[in-house]
Amino acid sequence: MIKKIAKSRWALPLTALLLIAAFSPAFGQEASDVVEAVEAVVTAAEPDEDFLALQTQYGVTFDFFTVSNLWTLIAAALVFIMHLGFATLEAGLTQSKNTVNILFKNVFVISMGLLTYAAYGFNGMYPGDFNGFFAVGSPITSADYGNTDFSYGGTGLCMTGWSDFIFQAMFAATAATIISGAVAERIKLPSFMVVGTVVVGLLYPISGSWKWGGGWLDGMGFYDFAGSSLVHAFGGFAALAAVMVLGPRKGKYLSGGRIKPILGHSMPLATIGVFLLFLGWFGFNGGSVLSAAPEAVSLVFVTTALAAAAGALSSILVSWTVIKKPDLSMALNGLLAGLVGITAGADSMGPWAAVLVGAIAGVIVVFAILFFDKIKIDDPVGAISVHGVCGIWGTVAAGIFGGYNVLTQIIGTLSVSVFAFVTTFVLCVIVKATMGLRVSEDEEAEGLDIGEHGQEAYPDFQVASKG
Amino acid sequence: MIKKIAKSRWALPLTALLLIAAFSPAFGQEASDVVEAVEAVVTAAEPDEDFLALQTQYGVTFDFFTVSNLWTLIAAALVFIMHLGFATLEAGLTQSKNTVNILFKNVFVISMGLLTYAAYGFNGMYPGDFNGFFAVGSPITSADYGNTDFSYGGTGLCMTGWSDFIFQAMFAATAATIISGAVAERIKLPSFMVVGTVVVGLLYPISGSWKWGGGWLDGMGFYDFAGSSLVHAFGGFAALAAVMVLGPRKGKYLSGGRIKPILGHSMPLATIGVFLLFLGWFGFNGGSVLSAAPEAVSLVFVTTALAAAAGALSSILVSWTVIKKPDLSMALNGLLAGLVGITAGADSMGPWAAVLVGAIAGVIVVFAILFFDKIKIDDPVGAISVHGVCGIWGTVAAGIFGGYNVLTQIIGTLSVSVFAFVTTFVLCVIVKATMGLRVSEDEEAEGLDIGEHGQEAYPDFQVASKG
Amino acid sequence: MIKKIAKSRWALPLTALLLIAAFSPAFGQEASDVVEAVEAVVTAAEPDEDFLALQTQYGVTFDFFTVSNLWTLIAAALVFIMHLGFATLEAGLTQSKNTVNILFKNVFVISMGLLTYAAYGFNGMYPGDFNGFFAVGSPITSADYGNTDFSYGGTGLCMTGWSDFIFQAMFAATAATIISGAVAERIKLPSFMVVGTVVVGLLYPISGSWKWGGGWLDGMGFYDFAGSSLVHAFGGFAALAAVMVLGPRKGKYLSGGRIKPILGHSMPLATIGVFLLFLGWFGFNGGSVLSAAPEAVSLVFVTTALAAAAGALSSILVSWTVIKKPDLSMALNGLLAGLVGITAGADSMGPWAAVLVGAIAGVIVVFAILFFDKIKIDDPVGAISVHGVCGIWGTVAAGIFGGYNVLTQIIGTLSVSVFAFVTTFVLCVIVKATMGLRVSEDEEAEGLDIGEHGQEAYPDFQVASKG
Amino acid sequence: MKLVKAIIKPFKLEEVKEALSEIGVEGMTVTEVKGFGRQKGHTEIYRGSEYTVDFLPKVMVDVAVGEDIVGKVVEAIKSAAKTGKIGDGKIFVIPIEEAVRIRTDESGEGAI
Amino acid sequence: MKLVKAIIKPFKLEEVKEALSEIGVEGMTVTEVKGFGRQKGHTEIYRGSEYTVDFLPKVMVDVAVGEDIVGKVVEAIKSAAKTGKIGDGKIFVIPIEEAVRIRTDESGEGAI
Amino acid sequence: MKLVKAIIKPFKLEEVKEALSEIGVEGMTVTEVKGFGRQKGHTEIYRGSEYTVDFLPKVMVDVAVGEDIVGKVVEAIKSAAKTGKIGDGKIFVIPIEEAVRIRTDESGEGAI
Ligand SMILES: Nc1ncnc2c1ncn2[C@@H]1O[C@H](COP(=O)(O)OP(=O)(O)O)[C@@H](O)[C@H]1O
Ligand SMILES: Nc1ncnc2c1ncn2[C@@H]1O[C@H](COP(=O)(O)OP(=O)(O)O)[C@@H](O)[C@H]1O
Ligand SMILES: Nc1ncnc2c1ncn2[C@@H]1O[C@H](COP(=O)(O)OP(=O)(O)O)[C@@H](O)[C@H]1O
Repeated sequence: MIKKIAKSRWALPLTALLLIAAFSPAFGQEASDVVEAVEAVVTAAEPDEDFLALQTQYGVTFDFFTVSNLWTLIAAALVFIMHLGFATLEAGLTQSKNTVNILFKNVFVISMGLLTYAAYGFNGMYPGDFNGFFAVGSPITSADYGNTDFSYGGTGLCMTGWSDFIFQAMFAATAATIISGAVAERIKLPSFMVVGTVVVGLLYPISGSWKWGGGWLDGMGFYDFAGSSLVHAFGGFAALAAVMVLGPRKGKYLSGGRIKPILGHSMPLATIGVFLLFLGWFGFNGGSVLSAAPEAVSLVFVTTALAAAAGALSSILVSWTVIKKPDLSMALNGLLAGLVGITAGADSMGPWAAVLVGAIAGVIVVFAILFFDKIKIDDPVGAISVHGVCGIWGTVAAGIFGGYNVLTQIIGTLSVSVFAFVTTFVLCVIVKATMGLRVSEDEEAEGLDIGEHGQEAYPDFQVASKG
Repeated sequence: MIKKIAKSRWALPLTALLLIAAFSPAFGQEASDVVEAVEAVVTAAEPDEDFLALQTQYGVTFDFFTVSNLWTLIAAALVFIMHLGFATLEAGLTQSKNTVNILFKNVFVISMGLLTYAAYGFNGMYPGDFNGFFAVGSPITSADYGNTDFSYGGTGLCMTGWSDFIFQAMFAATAATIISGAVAERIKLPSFMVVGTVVVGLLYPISGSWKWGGGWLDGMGFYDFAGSSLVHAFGGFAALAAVMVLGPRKGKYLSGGRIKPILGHSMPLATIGVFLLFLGWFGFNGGSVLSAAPEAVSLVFVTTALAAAAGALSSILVSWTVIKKPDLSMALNGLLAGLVGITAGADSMGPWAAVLVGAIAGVIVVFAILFFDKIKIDDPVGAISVHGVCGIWGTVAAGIFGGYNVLTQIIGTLSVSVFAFVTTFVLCVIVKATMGLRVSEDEEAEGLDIGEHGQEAYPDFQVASKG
Repeated sequence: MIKKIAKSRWALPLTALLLIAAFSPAFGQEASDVVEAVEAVVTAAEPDEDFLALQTQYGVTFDFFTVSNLWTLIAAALVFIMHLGFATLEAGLTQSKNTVNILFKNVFVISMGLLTYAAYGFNGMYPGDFNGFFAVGSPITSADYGNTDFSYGGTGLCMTGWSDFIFQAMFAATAATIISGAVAERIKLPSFMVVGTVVVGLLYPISGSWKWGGGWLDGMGFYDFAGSSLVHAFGGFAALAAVMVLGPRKGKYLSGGRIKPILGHSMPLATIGVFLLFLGWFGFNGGSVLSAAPEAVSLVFVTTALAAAAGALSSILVSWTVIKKPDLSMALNGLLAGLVGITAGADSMGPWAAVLVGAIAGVIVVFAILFFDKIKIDDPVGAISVHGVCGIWGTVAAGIFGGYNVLTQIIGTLSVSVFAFVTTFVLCVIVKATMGLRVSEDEEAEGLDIGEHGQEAYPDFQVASKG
Repeated sequence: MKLVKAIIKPFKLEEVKEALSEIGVEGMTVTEVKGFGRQKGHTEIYRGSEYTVDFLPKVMVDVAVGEDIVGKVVEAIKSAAKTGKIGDGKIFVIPIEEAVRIRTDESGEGAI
Repeated sequence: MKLVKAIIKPFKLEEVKEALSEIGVEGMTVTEVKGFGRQKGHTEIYRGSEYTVDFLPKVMVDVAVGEDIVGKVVEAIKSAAKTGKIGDGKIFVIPIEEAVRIRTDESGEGAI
Repeated sequence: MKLVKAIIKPFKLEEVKEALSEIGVEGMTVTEVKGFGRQKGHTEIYRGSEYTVDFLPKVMVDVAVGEDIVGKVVEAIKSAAKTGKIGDGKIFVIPIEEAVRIRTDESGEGAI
């Protein structure tokens, strides 16, 4: 995904790269083709003043700009709905006594995420020219955000600054949402709010700037189309850190390595969540084309959908053979794994490569979930496996099937993951030491809904105690 | 929001106003700027026949027309989903014994709303030239609704008549839906159907025509971009009237001013509703630009999202400090309050003004809900506070931060609110006298699902009696 | 709906037909008009190389192509969400002990549908020139799917091959989903997976090719805009066959013709499903225009919405008078009936004809449901009545109100329905003989969630045994 | 000691609880039950087919009390739960041979 | 009077109710319960980890009857609830010292 | 025979079940109940108005046992269910005059 960097001198080559990638018919492609194509586009792209004039004469902007801008906004709305997807998925996979708390956290995260990103994150992540490692953020202003003559983003970016911002802002909150699921049912509300705010407001924009802001990872040719690393691996490893500091839910891991699963309270809610995430992903990946370029957007829709389908089927197959049962929650995680997996290279490979990438992600996620449970990392919704592990896989897969340097891809995804893990770990340790991270044992047993909110999610229904 | 009025001689100046507003970077703006801008656009907008010809030669319409028309349709679909949002929000915030009834009402309202608006409302609300106060409606016909050469709406309106209609129709049903939530759990089904039909079919188009139809409020310079007054305050005060005639639910207000809250039965349903409303609002506000003009639509997306976020956070803050608990239902209402608040001026202010408007709305709504409970106005979902009170705030805020005459704004919003209140009050009194408005005490105790529908919403689950 | 056939010599005339239909103001139209119009467009559509050149000079494709392609993709996303609609509708109208199974089936169906359609169905359904009755499918390749210069689909098709594929693929899975609801609560999971895969992978593309692939039905002038027959009647009659082989749920039909209804467990889930289906239908019908042509798409939005509304109201009216109660589940089915009914002619009639078509569908569906219950065809969700019966009605209605030869319409819809019924019947008989079709009595009593998946949908809630 | 088992209409629970508190009963255990009796259920409808719901929601209140106040307790429940309409419910008195308070090991009347 | 307490399989409730009606029992109270016994629960699976559900859904039927028909009632329940498979359940007979019909103040056998 | 009726804290159910199994009790019936007692409920809040929840979730365990082991059973439950905190609950012992195993027609102690 190429954002404000479009402003920099890399704009055209990268745009070209993007378009080429979209055309790339099959699994890989020669670097040479790319280079030529870059030339091609660079020369082709000199704007013809006459035509621009002709158009603007109607108070109408360059139509391709208008369409692309509109698509980016619609994509932002689709990414927004992913937050409802996360909210219902997390609520469905946790106990009914903690449902109000989960929902509250999700309402908070999207709201906080939008505001912090406007106040600091956006300009910290897209600073224009900077040292490549860190830039201080600043609030968005109205200056030139509304311009429609490319003066905001350069010819590479067919959208207004407003559209660029809102699309990016919807992404930002995702990081904290991923954590929210993993730490569910035991984290103190105020502590979560602090952690979430720091992660979204300060940390996410830093590693984001390394690539999408035109930082050092971008400089070395690292590729992450829509964020397998920058969004998902980041969120997944931040979640891992938080879970490690927080510890597992009481009663999950029994003596002698026995595991007593803590069941989610509503499979329909979980399924609604996954379908909404699937829907939103069309905006997440499709919108990351950053224009309505037909070939790119349509290819991305196809690879995204096929990878998701392959992920669901392969995880069904694996869980059926390994666990002996067609486990719905595994199928749901497999579908998401496929989506996370394709995100880094959705524009860079053909449909059957996408199927392969998704299918492998679906296999990985099942074993990852079993693995983390074995080492007592308690992740109620599987966020670490789905977003963290498959985020790394997706970034590597983009290298393998998308024709990018695999080593560079590995370096990139690891540096982002490690950054997310370390910083979040330190953050959680500090919060734990100062305000405390975990609710009391009694509150955990009684549920956070009563404890933190004094509310019940389903007051009309008779609840069953686990035998 | 400027609709068919675009046909009238005001078309261009107003379109200009709209575009200018969109550009307006910061809090306010000088009337003088506007005037100049108007000139500018008026002159700029003479269509160049050659270009139009060139385009239409492909059986392809003027592309900007095509994009704008498409956006309006997508926006209509987004507004449609708000009706699911209302349905789940209202169902979630009421008891499970009345859930079938709530859902049924919502299915009825959208269906009835679409048909009555097609049969009467649309042409009553957009009569073209009329006395400015009232026009008799008529059914839509196919005549010229399909034209794509501006012959339907004039150069100011880049869409077909069909698109104009369907977008407006989705708005219309909203009014009745707002009432539906406030009168829930005690109103007779047939009586509600009558009230709802009259409100949507006859009353809403009248006050709507005052502004969007080019009536007297429009003449005096009143501004209501997407309907803080014309849709939300209208619905909210119609709801207030209905609730006053109907009376509170049995057992809510105890002797000695004590209040026994009647809990909603599903917080997940309520939360799903609010997220869907948020999503739909991108179409509600974004589509009200009535074109795909990049700067306007993208600014509206940003102000809408930021105001919603600010509303949620400020209401969380207030409820936490005032009620001592982070109340999820208050956070949800706060988010909606922010959306209602920004609706009148979403295109007329910068992002930080939008944050301020939303934040204030989030504070207002909490106190409004507490206030109405104190004076025994029983509104199960907070519709009166969210849509009524914050609708007024939003209209005034558009004046303060959008550079419109505040006095005019106040006159406008009050006349719409008073009109809605008085007419609905009279209507409900008549219905009460003739067919009765309220179900029997026994039915209210047993629930309207069995009483009105002979159905249960959750037959499989064991219900808990309130201790 | 005209798809790849656009490649064939029929492209322009049919495109014209489509556009004309869209303009058709009132109920019917003369064949003569059509002919003239066809001429008109054919001549008008010679592409002006200069303009194309002018545009592509910016690495920007012909804008109308871009917009149309984008709309097709957004429509595909809307059709995708229909699968969540089906999942929640089916889950809501069945018992909580079978909810995991229903959800699992729906996750499987969409995933399997996308992959089989990519591997075989798409090219089997749109083979280009073929014998008109059957063509062997093949996997999609990247060859020319990404072209944006009309080289993929010809001037008649303003989209890339990717967009064409993904839009079609979302349709395909629908067929199996329709069956899934009708056979719910008693079919063996593996057997369903086999049946569903064969139906979506092999059977659906065959009858689909007869019309949309340019086969024999298309040759004889049969018209089915968005699939009242090819998708809905097909799915409905396949479902009928499956139900007949499978038999009713134990305990539904008692001695002496008495019926003991088996209640759905969640009306909110069912209602969410229907609203999501309504939303998705804007993409299902609107996207079937296969371009962003303003008049066609906007007319389709209007007819679709009004038919749905009319279907809901008429079924409410009928159920209220016939069954004496305003039955929510009937209102929901009525709304869907209206949507299925308008699907074949959504682009070919004016708004009031659409209202009539929808209203009649709403009446038909109520009696159809009562009828099938009387003859002991046990369809938990009413899929056979909604999709099968109303699918036929819609196809005939397209003839009556859309100006197509009614006899041809009848021949077309019956041949598709009979084909679906016979082939699925044989398929189910074979599956029954080989792997068995139905779960054991004990498993049916205990529920398929425990039996097939070893999981519960709502482990936290106390379940009530039916008295 | 006796176990007073009362089956009442759900919306009467609050009043019964208050009536018992007034006469000094400090504890009770409540169970959601379904009742079948003279009060006939209502017919409901689903997708066109009617069916009757025989079992009506009731609440069962179990109160363990000392011999001495059994009469008062029964009285209190009776007057609090009465609507006079069919379906008001029943009160059964069952002997308790031993009672223990888990927290304190107290037993006998002192445990109640 | 006696309180006949039967714990049965849920899907047998309908038959038991009819059997009781036939022998003239006009009322009963039903409670959803979970049973633990010789009939072992099944193992379920969630996200890869297995666990056993020991408690199985059962239904408890409480019927207060006069001395005279206790035997008939037990018989009726027994034959109606029997499947012969493990887990059919139990019937306990408990003494009732007093019974009251709330609506009418009737007491003793007349109250049932 | 006796019916030992124990009202305990929900999260103690598992331990009580194990304690009973250990002393050879092969069956029990569990009911979700709401308890009212010395342990006061908490106040909740909804849309700005406070209210108190008097009834707390408890679990009722019914165990039918032979005379001989009643003491042991009560002991087992007591020690397993005790937290020492208010709200631990009660145990009541009620006489059973007859017991029947539906599946086998066995009756008396053998039925348990
Ligand atoms: N013989 C009985 N044994 C146990 N419970 C009974 C018996 N008869 C009635 N009940 C309970 O009392 C409730 C009310 O009884 P019913 O006959 O309907 O009205 P009433 O108590 O006014 O005569 C029933 O719903 C049932 O729960
Ligand atoms: N000692 C007991 N006390 C109370 N309830 C019991 C007892 N033994 C069994 N039950 C109940 O009876 C049900 C069936 O008993 P179980 O031993 O499983 O089969 P069966 O009755 O065929 O021997 C159990 O699920 C439990 O609810
Ligand atoms: N008199 C009683 N009759 C029936 N159940 C009782 C009685 N007293 C208490 N209980 C049950 O025991 C539970 C615990 O009693 P409580 O007084 O709160 O604490 P403790 O048992 O520690 O004194 C109550 O919630 C209630 O369910």
